[in-house]
Amino acid sequence: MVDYTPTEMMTVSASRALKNDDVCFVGIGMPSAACNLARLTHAPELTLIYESGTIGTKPDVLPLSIGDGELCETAVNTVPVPEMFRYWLQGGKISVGFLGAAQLDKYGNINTTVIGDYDNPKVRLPGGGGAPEIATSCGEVFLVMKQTKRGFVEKIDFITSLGHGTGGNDRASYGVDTKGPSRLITDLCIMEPHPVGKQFIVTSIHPGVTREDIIANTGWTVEFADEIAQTPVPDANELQILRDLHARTAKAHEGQQ
Amino acid sequence: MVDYTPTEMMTVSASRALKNDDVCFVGIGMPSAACNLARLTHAPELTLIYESGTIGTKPDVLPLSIGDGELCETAVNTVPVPEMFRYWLQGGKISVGFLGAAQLDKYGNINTTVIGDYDNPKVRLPGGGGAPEIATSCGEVFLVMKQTKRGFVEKIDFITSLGHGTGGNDRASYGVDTKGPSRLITDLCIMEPHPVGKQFIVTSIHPGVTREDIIANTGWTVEFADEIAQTPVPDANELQILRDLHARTAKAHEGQQ
Amino acid sequence: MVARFMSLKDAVSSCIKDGDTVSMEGFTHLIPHAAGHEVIRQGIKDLTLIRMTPDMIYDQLIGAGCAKKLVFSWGGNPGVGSLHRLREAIQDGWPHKLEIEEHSHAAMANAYDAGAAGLPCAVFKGYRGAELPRVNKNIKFIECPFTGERLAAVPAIRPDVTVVHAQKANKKGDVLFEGIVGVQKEAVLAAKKSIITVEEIVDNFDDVPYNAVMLPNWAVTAIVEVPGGAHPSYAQGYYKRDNAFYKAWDTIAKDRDSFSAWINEHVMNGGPEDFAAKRDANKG
Amino acid sequence: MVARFMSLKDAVSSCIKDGDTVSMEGFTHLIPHAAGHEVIRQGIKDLTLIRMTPDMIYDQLIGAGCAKKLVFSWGGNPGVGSLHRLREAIQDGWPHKLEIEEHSHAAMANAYDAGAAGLPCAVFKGYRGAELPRVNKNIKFIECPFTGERLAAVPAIRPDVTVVHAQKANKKGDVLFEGIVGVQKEAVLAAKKSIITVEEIVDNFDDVPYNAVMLPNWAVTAIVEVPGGAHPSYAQGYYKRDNAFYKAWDTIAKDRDSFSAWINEHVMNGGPEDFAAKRDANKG
Repeated sequence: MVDYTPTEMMTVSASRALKNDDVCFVGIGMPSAACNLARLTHAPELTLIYESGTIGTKPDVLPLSIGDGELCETAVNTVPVPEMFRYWLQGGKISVGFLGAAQLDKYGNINTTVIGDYDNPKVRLPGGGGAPEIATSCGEVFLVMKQTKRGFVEKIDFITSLGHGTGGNDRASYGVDTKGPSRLITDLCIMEPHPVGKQFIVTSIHPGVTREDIIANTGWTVEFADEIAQTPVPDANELQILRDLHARTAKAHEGQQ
Repeated sequence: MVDYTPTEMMTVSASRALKNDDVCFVGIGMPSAACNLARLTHAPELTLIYESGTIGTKPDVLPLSIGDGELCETAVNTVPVPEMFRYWLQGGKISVGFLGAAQLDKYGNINTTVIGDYDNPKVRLPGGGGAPEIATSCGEVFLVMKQTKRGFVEKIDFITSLGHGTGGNDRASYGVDTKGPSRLITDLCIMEPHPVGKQFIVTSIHPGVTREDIIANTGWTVEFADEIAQTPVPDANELQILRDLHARTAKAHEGQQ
Repeated sequence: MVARFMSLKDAVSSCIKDGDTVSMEGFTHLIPHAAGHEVIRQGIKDLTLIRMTPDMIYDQLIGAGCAKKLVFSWGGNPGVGSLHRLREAIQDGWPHKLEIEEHSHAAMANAYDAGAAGLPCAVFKGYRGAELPRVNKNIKFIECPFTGERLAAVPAIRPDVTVVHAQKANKKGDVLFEGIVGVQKEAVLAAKKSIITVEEIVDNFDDVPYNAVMLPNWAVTAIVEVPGGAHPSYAQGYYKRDNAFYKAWDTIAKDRDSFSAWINEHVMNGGPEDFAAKRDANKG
Repeated sequence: MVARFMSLKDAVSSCIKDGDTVSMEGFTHLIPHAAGHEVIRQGIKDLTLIRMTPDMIYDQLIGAGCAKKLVFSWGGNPGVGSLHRLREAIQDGWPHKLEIEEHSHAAMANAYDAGAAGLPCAVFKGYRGAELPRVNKNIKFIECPFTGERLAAVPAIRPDVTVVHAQKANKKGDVLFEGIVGVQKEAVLAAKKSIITVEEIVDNFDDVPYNAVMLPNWAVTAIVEVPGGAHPSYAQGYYKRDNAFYKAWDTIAKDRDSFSAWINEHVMNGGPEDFAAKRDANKG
């Protein structure tokens, strides 16, 4: 068996959630690595869309920003940003939105705005960017995020982007008819929303991780499914491709002056 | 002195209304001939825009439709039709709209929709096309039309496009802050709106035309300005260029099968 | 679902059914004439036809009895005159009564844009002082919540099927439009299904500029190669508009019998393969 | 009025004055860094800065004390982390308090679109279940007059001045954008005045495709040739994004003194001519 890090486990698990015929709106950072890994392994026809307007991009290295030149050079087409948000995202053309978060609650509501009070923040975060509408306009949303008590909280400080709201049918009460967060992939486990209550429940645990590890790193009361799978470990091919991707990326981003 | 037809007189007079730095939204037919004549004579930098999305076009022959290939091939840029109507026309970027009409009243309100009742029309005309918004979004509107009692009527059967409404400040009451019809060029004369009442008054009469001719061909009570100019006749150069343009056009449109 | 390459017959029969709302767009350029003929040949009925500039092909569909309703903003033969079949359908109810919903170009361009953008309606500065709002209940007015300005609103256009013609598809099924692109991209994105006829299918789009007007294969339903399929409209880079035929149409369509004879000879007894010769004849 | 070719110094001093609302756009690509530096050098104050993705150049303008207010939707150093000058201005009021108006990308993209389109507001399916409407009074909701659907509305963006960078102008002053074109065209069309810095001025655009992303000369106020003027952002076809410098900025900007020293050396004692060397260094 190959050695891997928890982050690699998370990235590989996240990549496996994507299907070959998905059209995926890619958030920067962890989502970008997972989406490109999927494209380079089991989902070669996966369509990746970045909010900079690049449609069907196939970057050889991970972009540092959402608008690096590689994204455009390898895309099927590059459109203006208003068109991206109007025709493609709001127009309902995207099957999956892949997002990260600074703070998350058990209903998959996302905070990337502020820690503390909005008007007198303890930490001012970058803000919502594309996420508020990615979260509501994509067919479903996958979340990927390292699991910590600070990040996985009972109540987020600011609802930047809607998940399942207060649970149950609350999401629909905003006139939103998309599925919302359907999977949360962390470095410890995979969670999926309860079919009725919509709170996240642990459905798969990564090898070597205990239930206590998950509880210790979660700010809400963790629920476990009746039957819990063990997440399949990354295979050698996935790890090799992921590591090569990161190596190419590091080289490309340091190589300039 | 060179011989010319009343239509040539009208086209040349209309062309002279355009300035070199105008950006002109061109209606098909008579306006197109006048606008291209202006471009080929005194206003070489005149920007012509057709609703098909062609910006800054310089066709060598008059287009039969508003979307002939020459318009695109000779344009600075060709944009999608929604962009044309949204960013360029509604966005207030066009200084002059050049329109024709089937029926016109003395306030420059235009009918190109129906003769008779809308639901049981005597004659169904093509409809408004771009005109309703050209009439309100362009800085000012020039009208060009052969003068007849059937066309120049006291009350038009349908207000396809707003002129000065019921006169005075009526146009502004619709939230419209553009100038509206500022000149009406016919085969007999030139009319301009009264500064206060906004009804058209004859300000220039073409050579060889009498006041009686104008009155006989107008369905409303004609008003004449205190001082009336005689419209300068087409010069030899204008006529030559206009005739060459028509000859090239006829050849191009018949040459295909 | 990725676009499928099909015959024109299969594309039309699998995508369009009686009673559908269909948009065949093309702003003078790239009008899908071959596809329109196929709809007539298949005898599809009760269509609600949408188009900014219904011209010859809609005149043919209406005269052939395919249409129940027309949504439009300018119905004429550009530079020539009236559409006699459209006019007779409205004025005399031949071959049967035609319901109309009439807009301005700005309204329809905005309504296609709104349809592509997934909005229920388009909001724009339109119809100010114009009379169409009196006769079209699908024109309403709202107030800007910030300035109080009165703005026109029309429902978004969401066709069941959009049919357009483009210059090229590549082997993956991505589609390229060049020149006067009209509202074609919006019309496809606004529709549930789409049929794209193209002049040719090429291996790849490696030489296509970054910001070309395109549709990726997963945004399109069916692709059909029909060389010359826009004739007597044109395809920039392939053949010119057959202006002489647009003029000739005025005579053909003026009379019911000559119209029916033309449809019989050129449509009912014709096929998409006839268009290639027309393309060659208009290359110059 | 047709665009005028000017020096960067004259373009900034003639177009931008204290208290103006200014948009310097660029979605990672084509960010007008040279022009931003000129604004700092001229000591222009009390600006309301608008931008979807304020990054390094707005961090510099804010840290240098040019800004009174920021309208934005994502304020970070992409892939690197926080903008320290922006963060300190918000959290600690240094060099002075910064007012913020915060939106989502979709809201701002729609607001630029509405500004270009001459509308008072943008209407879109946005902010559903999100909390920004609680803290931003410029987010309201209206109802679709046909379906009753609740839609978000934000005021159109109408800057006094928009500043963008493009690849090329021709000698007539028409401007060409290629690659990731962001909201630049909309931002220029929405503004009262515009400054466009370009990589080069070419004789003509004869080889430019029909449907390129362009601005005709009469839609632009001032054009300035500044080779490398987007560095450390990039110009597709000319030089790459200097990702290493974006990472280095994190260290430079973290500390007030090192920030001020950098501004002094590279901005106050620099000029637009310095950018050509940076372009050459990032060609690879």
